[in-house]
Amino acid sequence: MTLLSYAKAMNRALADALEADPAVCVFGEDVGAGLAGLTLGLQQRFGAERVVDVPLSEQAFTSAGIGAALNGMRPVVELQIPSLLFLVFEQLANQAHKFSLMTGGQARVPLTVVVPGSGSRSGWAGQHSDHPYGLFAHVGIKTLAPATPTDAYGLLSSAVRDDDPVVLFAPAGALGVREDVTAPLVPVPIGEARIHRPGSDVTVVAVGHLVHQALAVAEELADEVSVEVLDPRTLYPLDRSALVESLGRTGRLVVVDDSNRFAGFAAEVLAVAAEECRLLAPPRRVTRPDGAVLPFARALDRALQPGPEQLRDAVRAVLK
Amino acid sequence: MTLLSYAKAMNRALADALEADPAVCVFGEDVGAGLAGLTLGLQQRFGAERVVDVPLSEQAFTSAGIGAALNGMRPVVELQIPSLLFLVFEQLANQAHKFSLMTGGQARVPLTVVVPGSGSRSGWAGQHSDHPYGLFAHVGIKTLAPATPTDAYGLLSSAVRDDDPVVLFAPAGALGVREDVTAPLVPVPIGEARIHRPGSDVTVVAVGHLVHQALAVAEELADEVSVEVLDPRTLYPLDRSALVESLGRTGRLVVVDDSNRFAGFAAEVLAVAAEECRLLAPPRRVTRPDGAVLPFARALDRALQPGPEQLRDAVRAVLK
Amino acid sequence: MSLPHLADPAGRYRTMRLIRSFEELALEWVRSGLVVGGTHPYSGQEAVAVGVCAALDPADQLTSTHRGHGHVLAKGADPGRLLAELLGRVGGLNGGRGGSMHAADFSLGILGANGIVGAGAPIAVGAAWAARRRGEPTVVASFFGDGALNQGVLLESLNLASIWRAPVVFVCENNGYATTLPAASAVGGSACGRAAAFGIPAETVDGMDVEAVRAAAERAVRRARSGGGPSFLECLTYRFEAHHTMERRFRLTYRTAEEVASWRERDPLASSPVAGLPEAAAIDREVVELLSTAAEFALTSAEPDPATATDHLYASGLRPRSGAAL
Amino acid sequence: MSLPHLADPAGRYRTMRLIRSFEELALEWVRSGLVVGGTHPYSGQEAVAVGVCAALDPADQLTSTHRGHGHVLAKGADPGRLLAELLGRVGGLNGGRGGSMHAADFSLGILGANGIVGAGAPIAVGAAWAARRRGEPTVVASFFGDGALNQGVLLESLNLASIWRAPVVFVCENNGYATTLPAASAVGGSACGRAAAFGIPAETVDGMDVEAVRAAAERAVRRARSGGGPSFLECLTYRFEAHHTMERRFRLTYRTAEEVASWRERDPLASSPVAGLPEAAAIDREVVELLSTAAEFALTSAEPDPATATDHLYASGLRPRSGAAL
Ligand SMILES: Cc1ncc(C[n+]2csc(CCOP(=O)(O)OP(=O)(O)O)c2C)c(N)n1
Ligand SMILES: Cc1ncc(C[n+]2csc(CCOP(=O)(O)OP(=O)(O)O)c2C)c(N)n1
Ligand SMILES: [Mg+2]
Ligand SMILES: [Mg+2]
Repeated sequence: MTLLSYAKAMNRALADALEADPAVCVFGEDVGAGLAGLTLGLQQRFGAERVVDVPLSEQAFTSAGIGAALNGMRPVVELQIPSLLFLVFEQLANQAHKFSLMTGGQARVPLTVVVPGSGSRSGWAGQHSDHPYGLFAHVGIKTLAPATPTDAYGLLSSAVRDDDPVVLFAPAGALGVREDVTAPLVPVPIGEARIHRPGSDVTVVAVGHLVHQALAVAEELADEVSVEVLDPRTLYPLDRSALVESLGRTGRLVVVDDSNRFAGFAAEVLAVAAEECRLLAPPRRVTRPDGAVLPFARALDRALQPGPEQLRDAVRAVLK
Repeated sequence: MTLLSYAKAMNRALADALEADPAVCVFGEDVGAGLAGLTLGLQQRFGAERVVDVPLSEQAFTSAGIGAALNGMRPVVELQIPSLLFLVFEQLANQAHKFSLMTGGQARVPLTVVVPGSGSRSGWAGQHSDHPYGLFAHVGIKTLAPATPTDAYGLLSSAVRDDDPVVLFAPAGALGVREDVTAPLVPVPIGEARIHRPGSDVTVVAVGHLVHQALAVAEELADEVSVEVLDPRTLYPLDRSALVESLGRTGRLVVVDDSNRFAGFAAEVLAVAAEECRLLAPPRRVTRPDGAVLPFARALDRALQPGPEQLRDAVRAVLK
Repeated sequence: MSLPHLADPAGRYRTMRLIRSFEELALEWVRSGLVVGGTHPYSGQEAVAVGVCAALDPADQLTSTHRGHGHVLAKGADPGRLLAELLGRVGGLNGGRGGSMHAADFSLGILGANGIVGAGAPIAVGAAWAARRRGEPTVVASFFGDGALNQGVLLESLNLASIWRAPVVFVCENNGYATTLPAASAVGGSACGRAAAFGIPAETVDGMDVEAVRAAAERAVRRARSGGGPSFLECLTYRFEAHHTMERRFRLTYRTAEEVASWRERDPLASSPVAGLPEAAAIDREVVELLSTAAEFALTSAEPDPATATDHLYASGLRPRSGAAL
Repeated sequence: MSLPHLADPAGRYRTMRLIRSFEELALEWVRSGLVVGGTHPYSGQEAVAVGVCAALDPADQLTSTHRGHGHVLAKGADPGRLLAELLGRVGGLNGGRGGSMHAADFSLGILGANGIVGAGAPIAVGAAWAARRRGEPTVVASFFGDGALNQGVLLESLNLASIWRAPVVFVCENNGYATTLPAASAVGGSACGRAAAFGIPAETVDGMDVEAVRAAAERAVRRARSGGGPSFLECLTYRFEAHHTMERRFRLTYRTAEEVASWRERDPLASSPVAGLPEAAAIDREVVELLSTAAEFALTSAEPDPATATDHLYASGLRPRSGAAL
C-alpha cells in the first residue's frame, strides 16, 4: 500500500511537470523553502532559475507570468493566501483571461495559479480564510478544486499543460487527505466531474474538501436514503451533462459549497438544474452565509462553514 | 415638465450630499474636469479639498478612502472604468468589507464607489466593457444598479449615507435616459425592488439599463402575454420577498442581466426561485455568455450582450 | 502631551519588557495549543514600536501589520484584552473576531493590524488626510516590514502622502527578511532611497536602540504635526524568533545561527539606559505581575456564542442570509 | 540588425510622418463616425516611438499603451491592418477583436497595446525574463506615460526588473499630463529619481528630438542585450491633440493655448535632420500614397460575422455556453 497525501501529490505533479517540460517554471514567495509544501525540494532539484523566489510583488510577478507565457513559458504562480487572488484580480481577469480573444487569437497565456491552502485554516481569521473560486468561475477562468490526492495530481498536471489561464484551489481542509495509490498517477481532464458514490435518491454536489464530508454523511444516512455524491472537480467549465444525468436518476439536489452563498458556485448548480431538469423537490444549498467574513474565534469560524449537520438536514429536507 | 437625465441626477445627488454633510468628499481621476459627468461643476462649487483630483493610484486612493472613512469622512470614490474595480478588489473585498466584523464592530467604513458608465460602451472593447456587479454581490458588498434618473439619485443618496461600503454601477446604457421629474427627488432605500410594470403571466427580472429593454419588450408583447417587470435596483442585498411575491403571482421567471452567465446575478435569482417558489415552467436567463470578453467590432460586441430578441424568445419559452 | 507610559526611559524599558514577555507567553500558548493558528512574534523589534510610539500623542494613530503585538501594546492597548483576542474570547480587543493579525483598539488610535502586507499604508494616508481636513492635529504612524517595500500599494501610498503632504510617519522595520527572502535580494536600490525618490525625507536609524528611534521619530512627528508632510524612517532591526510560530515545523536554513546570535547580542532591552539598574529588576517583576493578571483575565473571558458569528458583519445592522438550507 | 525601415534619418522621418498622417486620418474617421469609440492620438510624440524602435532589432519586442498607434507603427505594423483594426474589420491586426486600445502583432514582437495604465510593464519584464531564460537575445521596450508612474504595478515592475536584471528598456513618455492632471501635481519626486531608486540607470531626454531619443535608446538596448539589466528613459514630450477624441465634447482648460502652441513649435517632424530637404517632400508624398492604399485595404475589409463573437475566447478551443435562453 502506498499512501499518498494530497500535499505530496501536488508536489509530485509539479515536479513531474518541471521534469517533462523545460518551459514550466514557478514564481512564488518562499518557494525555495517550500513553505506551502507545493514546491518542497523543487528549487534544489531544478534550480533557482526555474523555481523562482520572488519579492512581495504579487501583481508584478503574476503579470510577469503572463509575459513569460507569451514568450513560450508555462509559468506556475503560487499564492500563499487565497485572498491574494483579490490582489491579482486585475492581472488574471482583465489581462490573462482576455489576451487570447482581444488579440484575435494571436496570443495564448498558459498560466497556472495555485493556492495551496484555500478556505479556512482555523486561526487564520478574516483575511486568510476565503474561498473565492466563484469569482474566477464567473469571469470565465478555468477553475479547479480537486478533493483527493489523485485528482490533485491529475488536475494540476492538466492545468500546467492547458493553453489557457487556470486557477487551482487546494482546500486547506483537503491537504491532509491521504489515498492508497496503486495505479499510476495520470492527468485528469479539465471539465470532467466524478461520481464518488452512486446513489438513487439525492444528488449531493460537493466541492473540494467537502466531498469527504459528503461521503461521510452519505454513509451515515445509508440506511435511510441512497445518496449520490458528485464532485465537479472542475468548477468552470462545469460538467453539466454529468450533473443533468445524475439529477435525471435522483431528481433531488443538494449542493454543499464552502463559499459565500449569493451568486456563488452553488447558485449556478441550482440554476442549471432549474433550467435543464425536472426536480422532485426544491433543491437546497449548504454554504457560507451571504457576504461571510470568517471571524477568528474557532467556534465562530466553524459556525460559518458548511457542517455535516447542515448537510444532513438538507438531504432530509429534499426528501420531504 | 422637467426632464432630468440619469447623468444629471447622479451629479445632483452628489452635489446635495456634499451640501448636506461636510464629511462627504470625492476622490477620483479628472473629477475636477468632471469628465465622467458625475462631478461636473462640483470642484468649482465645493473646492479641490473636497472634490479631489488624485493621481493614477486606484489602490492607494481607494484605501485612503477607507482610512478617511475610519476617521469620520464619507468618501465617494469615482472609478472611470468598470474593470478598475478588479484593480481595487483587494481594497474593497478584503479591507473595506471586512473591517467592521474583524474589529468586532469598532470600525465602520462608509465608502461609496461609483462607476459612471459600466458595461459596454460601443468601441471601448475588452478591458472597458465589463459589468462585474456579481463579484461584489458574491463577496457581500452592497451593490446597486439603478435604472432610472430618480433611482440613480435616490440610491446614490442612500449609498453615501450608508454606514457600509457600497458599489454603485451606473450602466453606460442608462446614462442617457431622461425622466420627467415632478415629485421631489428623495433617497431610495437600499434593498428594495421596484415593479415597473405589473403583470400576471411572467416575471421579468431586469438589471440596470435592461429594465428599459424589458419594458419595451413587455409593451410589444402586451397582446400576447402579461409581463411583470421587476427591477431589483439593489442587487445585494436582494429584495427576496418582492421576488417571491411576484413569482407567486406569475409562476414564471425570466432574468435579463448584462453580465456573464456562470454564477452571476441571474443564477442567484434562479436559485432563490428554485428554493422558495413553485414555478410553472423552467426559468430562463438572458445574459452574456460564460466568461465573456467583449470584442471591439460593434457587431461582435452586440452579439454578446442580451438583446430584445433573446428576451422575447425567453418570455415565449417560459410560456410553453 | 506624549504617551504617559512612554514618557521616560523607565517607561520605555517597561513597555519593551512587556512586549517581550507578552510574546514569550504567546509563544507558550501557541505551543500548548491554547492559541490557535499561531502568531508572528515581535521579539527583538521592541525598540521600534516603543521608540516610535514614544513620539506620539494619545490622540495620534497607527496602522500595524501581521507582526503587530508590539505596536498595539506600545500604543497602550491592554495586554489582557490582547491576550483574550489571541484566545478568541469575547473580552478580546476585537471581541475575538480578529485574532492576532487584526488586533485593533480604535479608542487608542490603533486602526488595526492587517493580514495583507502593505495594506496599512494607504489607510494611514487616508486617515491622516481626513484628520487634517477635520482640523485635528493627529499624526498617523504606519508600520511595515522590508517586504512591504515591494508592494505596489505601499509605493503608491508614499506618492499620495507626498503630494498631499499628509501627516504620516512611515516606519519601515527592516528586519532583513520577508519570511525566508533576504531583503538584500528582494529590494532593488535602498529603502530610504525609495522614499526620497517620492519626495519624502528619509533616514535610517538603529532599530535596536529605543532612544535613537525615539529621537528620529520625534523629528518626523514634529514635521508632520507642523504641516511639513510625511517622513520615512528605516529602522534596522531583527526578529529573534521564527517568521511565524508554524515555522518550527520546518528545518529552515535561511538564517545562520551565528547571524541570529550576533543580533541577540544587540538586544534592545539590554541597551536601554535603564538596563542593569535596580529599577530594571523592579520593572521586570512588575511586568510578571501585570502579565499574570492579564493572562488571568484572558483565560477567564467567555468564549463567544456561535449564534453571534455574523454580528458586526454590516455596520448598518443588515443581517446576512444564513448558509444553512432553508 | 536594427529595424530596416528606421535605419537612417530618412526612414525615421518617414515613419514619423506616417504616424502623424495616420493619426490625422484616424481623427477624421472618428469625427465622421467610421471609427467607433474614438482613439488616443499620438500626434506630437512621434520621436519617442520612432527613436526607441530605431534602437531595436526585428526580434525585439515591446508593450504599448492606450495611446499605442505610434509604437505599433514604429515597430513595423502594417498601417492598413491597423486601420482595419480601428474599423473592427476581419483584416485588422487583431481581426477586429481588439480595436485601438489592444492592437497587437505578435509576429513583429508587438505584445499589445493595453487599456489599463501601467499594465504593460510587468508583462514586458516577464517576456524579457523568459527570452533570456530561453537563450534568446531579445530586448523588450515598455512604453508608458507619466500617469503610469503612480501605478503600483509599474513600480513593482521596476523592482522586479532590477533584481532580475531583465533586458527591458522602460520608456516613460512624459507628456506633462495624465488626462487633465498635470504631472507636476501628481508625481512626487521625479521620474528618473524613482527608477534610480530601484537601482535602474535612468536618464531624461528630449522627446521631441528623434535622434536624441535614438541615441539614448541605443545605450539602453546595448546595456540590456549585454546582460547589464534594465534602463529607464524619461522622454519629455507633448501630445498635440486631446487626451482622447471624445475630449472635444468638453470645454477643458487644463492646458493653455500658449502652452500647446509653444510645444507645436518643437514639432519632432520639423526638427528631424531630413526636414526641409527635398527628400522630405518626396517622403511626404510617398506616405500619402501609402495611407491611401492602407485606407482602401481597411475600408474594403469584411465586417466580422456575429456568429464568431466568442472565437478565440479560449486558446484551448473551449466553446463557452451562450448567453441566450436555452
Ligand atoms: C500581500 C501579501 N503577500 C504575502 C503575504 C504572506 N506573508 C505574510 S508576512 C510575509 C513576509 C513579510 O515580510 P516583511 O514585510 O519584511 O515583514 P516581517 O514579516 O519581516 O515583519 C508574507 C510573505 C501577505 N500576508 N500579504
Ligand atoms: C489603471 C488605470 N486607471 C485609469 C485609467 C483611465 N485612463 C486612461 S488613460 C489615462 C491617463 C494616462 O496618463 P499617462 O499615463 O500620462 O498617459 P497619456 O495619456 O498621457 O499618454 C487614464 C486616467 C486607465 N485606463 N487605467
Ligand atoms: Mg521583514
Ligand atoms: Mg501623460
